[in-house]
Amino acid sequence: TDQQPSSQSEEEASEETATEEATEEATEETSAEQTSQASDADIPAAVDKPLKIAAIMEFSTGTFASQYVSGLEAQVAKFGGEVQIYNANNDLSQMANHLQTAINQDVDGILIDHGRAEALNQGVEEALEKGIPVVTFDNDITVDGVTAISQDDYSLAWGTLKQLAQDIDGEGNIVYVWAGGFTPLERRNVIYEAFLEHYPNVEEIARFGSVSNNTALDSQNQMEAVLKKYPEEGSIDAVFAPYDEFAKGVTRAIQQAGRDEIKVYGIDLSDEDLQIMQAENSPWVTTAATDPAEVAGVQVRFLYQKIAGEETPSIYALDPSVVNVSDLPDESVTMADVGQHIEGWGSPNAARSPWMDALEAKNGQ
Amino acid sequence: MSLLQVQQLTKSFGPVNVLKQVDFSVEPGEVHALLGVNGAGKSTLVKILSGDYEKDGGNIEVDGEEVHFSSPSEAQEKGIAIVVQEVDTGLIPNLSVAENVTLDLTVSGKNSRPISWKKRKQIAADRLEKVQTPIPLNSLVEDCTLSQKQMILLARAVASDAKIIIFDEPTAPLSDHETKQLFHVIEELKAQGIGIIYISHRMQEINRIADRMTIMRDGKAVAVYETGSVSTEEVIKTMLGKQLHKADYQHRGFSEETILKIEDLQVPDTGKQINLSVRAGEIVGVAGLVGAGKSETANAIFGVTNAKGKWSVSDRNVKIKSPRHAVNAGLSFIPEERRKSGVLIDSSVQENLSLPALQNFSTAGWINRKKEHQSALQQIQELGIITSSPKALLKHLSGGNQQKVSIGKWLNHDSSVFIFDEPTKGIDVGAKNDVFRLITHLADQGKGILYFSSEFDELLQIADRILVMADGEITDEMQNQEATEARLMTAATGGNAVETAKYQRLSAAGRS
Amino acid sequence: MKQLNISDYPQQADRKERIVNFFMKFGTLLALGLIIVIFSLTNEQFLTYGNITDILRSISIVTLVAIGVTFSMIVGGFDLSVGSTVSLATVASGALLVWYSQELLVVLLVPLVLGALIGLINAFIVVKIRIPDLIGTLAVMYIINGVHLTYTKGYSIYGNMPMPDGSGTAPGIFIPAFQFIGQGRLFNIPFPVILMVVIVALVHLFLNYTRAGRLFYMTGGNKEAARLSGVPVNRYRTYAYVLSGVFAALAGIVLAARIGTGQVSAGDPLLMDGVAAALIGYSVFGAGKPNVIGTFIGAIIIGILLNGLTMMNVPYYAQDIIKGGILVGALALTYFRKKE
Amino acid sequence: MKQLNISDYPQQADRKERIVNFFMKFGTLLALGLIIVIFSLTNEQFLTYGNITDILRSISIVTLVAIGVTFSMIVGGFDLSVGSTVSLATVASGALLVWYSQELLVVLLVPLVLGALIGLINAFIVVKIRIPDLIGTLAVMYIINGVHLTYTKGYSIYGNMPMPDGSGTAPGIFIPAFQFIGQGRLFNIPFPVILMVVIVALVHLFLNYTRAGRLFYMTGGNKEAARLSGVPVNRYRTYAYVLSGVFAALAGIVLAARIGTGQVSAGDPLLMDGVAAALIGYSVFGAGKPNVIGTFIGAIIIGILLNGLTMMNVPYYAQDIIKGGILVGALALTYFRKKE
Ligand SMILES: Nc1ncnc2c1ncn2[C@@H]1O[C@H](COP(=O)(O)OP(=O)(O)OP(=O)(O)O)[C@@H](O)[C@H]1O
Ligand SMILES: Nc1ncnc2c1ncn2[C@@H]1O[C@H](COP(=O)(O)OP(=O)(O)OP(=O)(O)O)[C@@H](O)[C@H]1O
Ligand SMILES: [Mg+2]
Ligand SMILES: [Mg+2]
Repeated sequence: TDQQPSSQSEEEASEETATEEATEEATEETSAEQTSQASDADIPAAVDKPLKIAAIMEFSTGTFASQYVSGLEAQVAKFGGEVQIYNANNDLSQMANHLQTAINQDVDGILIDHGRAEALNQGVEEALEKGIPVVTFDNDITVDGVTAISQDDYSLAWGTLKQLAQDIDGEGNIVYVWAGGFTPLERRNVIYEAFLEHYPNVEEIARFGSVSNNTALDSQNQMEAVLKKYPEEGSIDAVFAPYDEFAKGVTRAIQQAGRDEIKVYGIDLSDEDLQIMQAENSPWVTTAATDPAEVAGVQVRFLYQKIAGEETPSIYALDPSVVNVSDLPDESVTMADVGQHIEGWGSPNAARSPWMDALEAKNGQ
Repeated sequence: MSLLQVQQLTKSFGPVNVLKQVDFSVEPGEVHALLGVNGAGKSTLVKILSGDYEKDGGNIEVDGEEVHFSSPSEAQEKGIAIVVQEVDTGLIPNLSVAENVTLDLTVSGKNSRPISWKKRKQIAADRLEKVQTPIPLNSLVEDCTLSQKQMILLARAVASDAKIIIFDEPTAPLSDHETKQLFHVIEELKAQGIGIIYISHRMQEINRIADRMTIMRDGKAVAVYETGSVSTEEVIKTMLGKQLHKADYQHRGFSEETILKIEDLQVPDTGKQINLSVRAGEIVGVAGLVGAGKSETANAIFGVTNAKGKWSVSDRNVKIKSPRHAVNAGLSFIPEERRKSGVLIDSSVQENLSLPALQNFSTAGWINRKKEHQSALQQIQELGIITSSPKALLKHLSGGNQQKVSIGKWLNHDSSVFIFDEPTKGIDVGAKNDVFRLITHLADQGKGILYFSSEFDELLQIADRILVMADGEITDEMQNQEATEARLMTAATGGNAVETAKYQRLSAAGRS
Repeated sequence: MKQLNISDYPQQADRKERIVNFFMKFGTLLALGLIIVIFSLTNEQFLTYGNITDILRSISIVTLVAIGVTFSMIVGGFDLSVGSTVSLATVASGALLVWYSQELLVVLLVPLVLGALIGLINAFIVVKIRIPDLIGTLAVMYIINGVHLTYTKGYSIYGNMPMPDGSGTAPGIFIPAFQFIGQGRLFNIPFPVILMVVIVALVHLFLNYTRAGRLFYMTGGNKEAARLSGVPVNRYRTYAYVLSGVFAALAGIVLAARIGTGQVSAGDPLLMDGVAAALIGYSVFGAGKPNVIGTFIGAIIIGILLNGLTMMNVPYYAQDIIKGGILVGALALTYFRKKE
Repeated sequence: MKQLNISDYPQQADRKERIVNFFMKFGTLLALGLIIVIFSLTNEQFLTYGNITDILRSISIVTLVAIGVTFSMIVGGFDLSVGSTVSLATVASGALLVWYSQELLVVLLVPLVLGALIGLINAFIVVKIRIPDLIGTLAVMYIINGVHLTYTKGYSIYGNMPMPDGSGTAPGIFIPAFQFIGQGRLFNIPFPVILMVVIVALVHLFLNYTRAGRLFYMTGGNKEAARLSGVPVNRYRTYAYVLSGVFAALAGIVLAARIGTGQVSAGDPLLMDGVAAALIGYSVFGAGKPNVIGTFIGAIIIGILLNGLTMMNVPYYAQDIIKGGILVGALALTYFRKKE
C-alpha cells in the first residue's frame, strides 16, 4: 500500500500505451482467424456455463456510470452469465464491504470500478487466494495477478486541454470547474496544473465546483455568478470542465446567458452529452472520452479470459479520443456510431479470444 | 323548559365508570354550581357537554332539542362555550392576544372571506373592555401572565353567542381584584338570560355567585340544592358522603437549634426580600393566597432560580446557586407541579426513589441494584405507596401515590430541611392524611420543615409556626396557638378585613 | 378609551432592552443588507439587474421546497421527505415527456398528484400511526428515493435517450413549453422568478388573511387548544403534509424544466437548504415562528451567499462554513432571549 | 395490609392484549429472525462464518456512530453533526499520518480530541444558547463539513499523495499499525468487530449499571425534575454531546483505517444509517427509549439487509425501499399502541 500513485502512474501511462498496442495487435490477429473456424468445442469448459460475476462500483450516478453498467450487463449476458452490481454510493468502506460480500458469495469473477487501493487491496488479495480473478477499472490497485484497465485520466485531461490551448492560441482567460475527493478528478487536476505551467499566458480567473447529487444544477448556478462577474464579451475565453456533469451545467449557463463566445472543454461522453454538444451553437465544443460501454466490454472480456485460464496483461489502457463537435455530422449521433466519425474511437476487438464469438453465438438464442 | 337538560348520562374510561347516570339541568339566567371532591367527575361532565369527550349513554337536551356532540365545534354551534380548567389548553401561545381573543371568529369564519386585522383588533379591544382587562393586543400570549390568560379565555367565552357558559375553576389563578371582575361579568351574563355552570372548590364563591348547586360524588349527582337552603356543613357532608373529622393540631416539642436561616434572599420573580429561619423539628408554614409569590420564594430558596442571598444550614454558611448546591447542603424540595418537576413519570418507582441519593446506592460509580431494590421495597411499604412493583412506571400510579414518591425520594437522602410547596394539591383526603403523617414524622426526627400552602386550614392543622405572605413579602408571623383563619386571611390580603370574610375557606375541599 | 386599547401600549423597555429587541427583529435583515453591501463593494457586477434576476432564479427552486417545509413546520411538524419528493417529481415529469410523449397538462398534473400522495402517506404515518414526524418522514424519504431510482433503473432521463431496457430510443423530448417553466422569460423576468414571487405572495396572503391559514398556525401553536376550539387539527396537519408534498413536486417540475433532464436524486441537496431557509425565516422580523416571508428572505440569503462568494472565488466548501455561521447567528437571535 | 401494596395486581390483560404486547416487545427481533431465515434459505453462503464476520465488520462503523447518536437521544437531544464529525476525524487522522508522519498515539488522540471539541460546540449552542438541538447541530454540521474540506482543499488524503499546495509529495503513509484498526484480525475475528462488541458491552454496562449512566437517562426523562433532584442536567447534556462527538470521531478513525484514505465527506452517509439504527433500537424489547443493545440490533438489521439484499442482487436503490419499510414497521410497533 505504500506506493506512490502519482509518479508511478505517469510511468504507467507510457508503459500502458506500449502494452496496449501489443495486445491490440495480438487480439486483432486472433479474432480475424477465429471467426472462420469457430465451433463449440473450442469454448473452454471454465466459461461454458452461466457464470456469476460481481461488479463492485464506487458510485453509479451520472450517465457515464449508467452506460458503463449497461455495457457490463450486455457483455456478460452475451456470454450467458449473470452480473451482480454492488453499488457503494460513494462510500469507500461500503465498497470494501461489498467486495467482501462478493467473495463470500463465491462468485466466478470480480470487476471493480473506481475505488482506492488502500481500501480494496486486502479484499482483492483474498479474492485471488480463493481463486477468484479480478479485473479493475480506473483505480490504483496493483496486486499481482490483477488486470487493471484504465481510461487513462492523464491522457483524457491532456487531450482536451491540448485542444483548448490550440483553440485559444495559448493565451487567454479560462474558468476551471473542479472538486477534490474523487480519484479521476484528482488525476485530471495533476495534468491541469502542469498545463497552466506549460502555458504561462493562460490565466485561470475563476474556479468553482462541487459534486453532489445535483452537480449539474449547482455548476449552472455557480457559472451564472461567474458570468455576471465577467460580463464583457471576451473576458472569458474558455471553461475547462473535466467531468461531464460539470460541463452540462456550465454549458446551460452559458447558453442561457447568450454568451456563446465562451467555449466549454469537457471530459467524458454519453448519449446525453452528445445531444447537448450537438445542439445548435452549443458552447461545448470538445470533450475527451472513452466509450463507457466499451470499457465495460473490455473489462468483462479480460475477466472471462482469466477465468478461461488465458494470459492477460496486468495493465491495459484504453485510448481516449478527443471528440470535437466539428468532426461530427449535423444529424444527431449516438454513442453507438461515434466511431464512424471519430478516428480511433472504440476498439471493439480488444481482449477478444477466439472462442468468444462462439460463446456469444451459443447464448444468442 | 330548562335551557340544558341532562338525563342518565354515563361515561367510562376503560373499566372505570366515571359518570354513573347523572341528571343535571340549567335554567336560563341561572348560575348553577357543580360541586364535588377531586375525581368526582365534574370536569368529565362538562367536557362531555362541551364536546371534548363523547358520552357513552344518556341524553342531553339543549332548549328541548336532543343533541349529540362528537366534536367541540358541534357543541359551540349549539351554543355551549367553556372556560377550561387548564388555561393553556385554551390558548395558542405563539399567536397574538388579539388573535386569541377572537379565535372563535377564525374558527367559525367563512373560508372565502379574507381576515381584516384592523377589525379584529377592534373587536378584541371591545371584548377585553367587557371584562375590564386591557392587555396589549399585539403581544404574544406566551408572554402574558396566568391571570391575563384566564381573562382572555373569559373575554372569548363572554363574547361568544353562547346560551350556556361553563367555568371550570376559573378563579384558581385569579387575584382578588380579578375575581371581582369575573363575578361582575357573570352577573351581566345572568342578566342576559345566559345559563352558567360554575365549578369551584371554594364554598364562599359558591355562596356568593350560585343560584343552585348540584353535588357530585363518585360519578353520581347526589343532590341538588338552592343556594342558602342548606348549611355549608351540610353541603360538605353531602360531597364527602360522611362527616368530616378534622385532626386537630397537636403541640410538639422541638429543639432551639436553628437548622435553616435565610437572610436577605432576593427573590427574582417577585423582586422582594425574604428573611426566615426554621428550627430542627419545627414545621414552619408559609401561608398566602394564590399568586402571593410562595412558589417563587420556595424556588429561590432551593436555588431553582438564581437568587442572591445568604443561606445557613445547621449553622454553616452555604452558597446555593442551583438545586444541586441545595441538595448538597442538605435541603430537600417537593415542588408544586409534581408531574412537571417533581417526578419522572416515564421512569420506574424505584428509579425515582433512588434518584437524589444515588451515591448511597453506588460504590465507585456502580449502582448496587439489589440495595436499590430493597430500599425501594421498604419505602413502598413505609409510605403505603400503592404500586404493582418497584419497577412499575410512575405514570401508572395515581396522583396521590405519585406525590408520595415525590416526597419519598428525599428520605434516602440525608437532608436536614424539607421544603414542601402545596404538597396536598390535587390529592384526595386519604392521601392527604398520609402526607401529613409523613411530614410530622420527619419533624419528629429533627428535620426542619418549610411548608408553603394556600390552604389555611391545613396549616392550622400541621404547622408549629406560620408565616404569612402577601405580594412577595412576609407580612405576619404567629405561633399555631395564636393563629386563626381570620388572622391569616387578614395578613394574606394585606390587612383588608372586608376581603377576609370572603376567603373563609373550608377544609377537605382540596383544589385540583 | 377604546382607541387606547388598540394603539400601542407605552413600551417601558429601557434602552438596552430596546437595542436587544431591535436586533432580534431586524438582525437578519441587517445581516442581509451587510452582505449585499460587502458584495457590491467588492464586485461592481453584483448589483446589476442581470445578476439579481439570476440570483432570484437560482433560489426559485429552493424557495418552493422551503415553502413546503414551512407549511409542515407551521403545524408543528417536520418533513424530511421533500428532497426525495423533488427527485421523484423531476423524474416523473421527465419520464412523461420523454418516455410517454405526454402533453404539458399531464406532465404538470401527474407529479403534483404524486406529491400530494406522498403528503398523504406522510400524514398517515405521522398523524395516524403517530410515529414522530422526523423519523416517519425519514423512512418515507428512503422509500421514495428507492422508488424513483427503481423506476428509472438509476438512469437520468433526457430527450430521445436510449431506453434503459434496451428497446430503442425514447420517443419524446423536453418540449419547449415545458422548458419555459424553468428557462423562459416574461417581460425580461425569468419565469421561475415570477412563479416564485407570485406563490410567495399568495401563500403569505393565504397564511395571514384567510381562515384556513390561521387554522394552520393554531394547529401548530397548540394542538390541544386548537382541537378544543373546534379546529379539525388532524385534517389540517394532513393538509400541511400534502401541501409540503405538492410544493416539493412543483419544485421538482421547475427543476426538471430548468435542467432539461429528469435527473435522479436531484432533489437530495435541496432538503438541507430548504430547511435552512425556513429556519432562518424564524428570525426575520423577530417572528419566532415559521413564516413565508421569512422563508423567502432565508432563501435569498442562501442564494446571495452562493452567488457572491462564487464571484469572490471562495471555494464551495468554505461557503458551507459561512452558511452554517449565518444559520447559528440567525438562530441565536431567535432563541437566545428565550432564555429562562 | 402493607404486604398488599407490593403484591402484584392481577394482570387483567386479555389474550389479544398479550399478543399485542408480545409483538411490541419481540416484533423487531422476530423480524430480524425472519430476515435471517429468508436469506439463509435463498443463499447458502449467507450463514457462513466468513459472511457473518463480514456483516459485523461492515456495521462496526455505523454502530459506533449510532452509539453516539444514542447518547444524545438519551438526554433528550439530537445530534445531526455526527456525519461531518466522522469526515473530519477521517481526514484528520489521514493528514496526521500522511502530511505530518505522526505516531500512532497522536493519530488516535487528535481526532478524538477534535470530536470532543465539536461536542462542546454543540453543547454550547444547544445547552447554552438554547437553539433547538436539531437546528443547532444542523448548522454545526455545515460548518464542520466546510472546515474539513477547506483544510484539505477538497482533496482526499492518501499515502505519499502530491501536496495540495503543490509543494511536492507528502512524506507519510497509512502505517500498518493504524490500518490494523480497520483491517486487522485477532483470533481470526476482524479487529473492528472486537472493538465494536467490546464498546457495545461497555456502554451497555455503563448506561445500566453506573450512576452516571442512570443520570443520563434521568436527564432525558424529565430535565426539570432531574434538576430539582440535584442532577446537574446541563453538565450531563454536555457530556452526552461530547460523547456523541467522541464516538463519531472513533468511527472516523476506524473508517480511515478501513479505507486507508482520509476521504473527504466520507461520513455523510453514516448519519442517516446511524439515526435509523438508534431509532429501530427503540422498539427492541419494547424499550421505547434509546438503548445501546437496541441500537446494536438496529445496526445489525440494517447491515444484514444490505448484505442479504445485495447477495440477492436487489439493486441498491430498491434496498432503500426495504430499509424505509423496516423502519416504518419497527416504529409503528413502538408508537402505534401509544395511541391515547
Ligand atoms: N381521559 C381519562 N382517562 C381515564 N380516566 C380519566 C380520564 N379523565 C378523567 N379520568 C378519571 O375520571 C375521574 C373524574 O375526573 P374529573 O376530572 O372529572 O374530576 P373532577 O371532578 O373534575 O376533579 P377535580 O376537582 O380534581 O378537577 C377521575 O378519577 C379521573 O382520574
Ligand atoms: N406568567 C405566568 N404564566 C404562567 N403561569 C404563571 C405566570 N405567573 C404566575 N404563574 C403561576 O401562577 C401561580 C401563582 O403564582 P405564584 O407562584 O406567584 O403564587 P403562589 O403563591 O405560589 O400561588 P400558588 O402556589 O398557590 O399557585 C403559580 O403556579 C405560578 O407558577
Ligand atoms: Mg376538574
Ligand atoms: Mg405556588
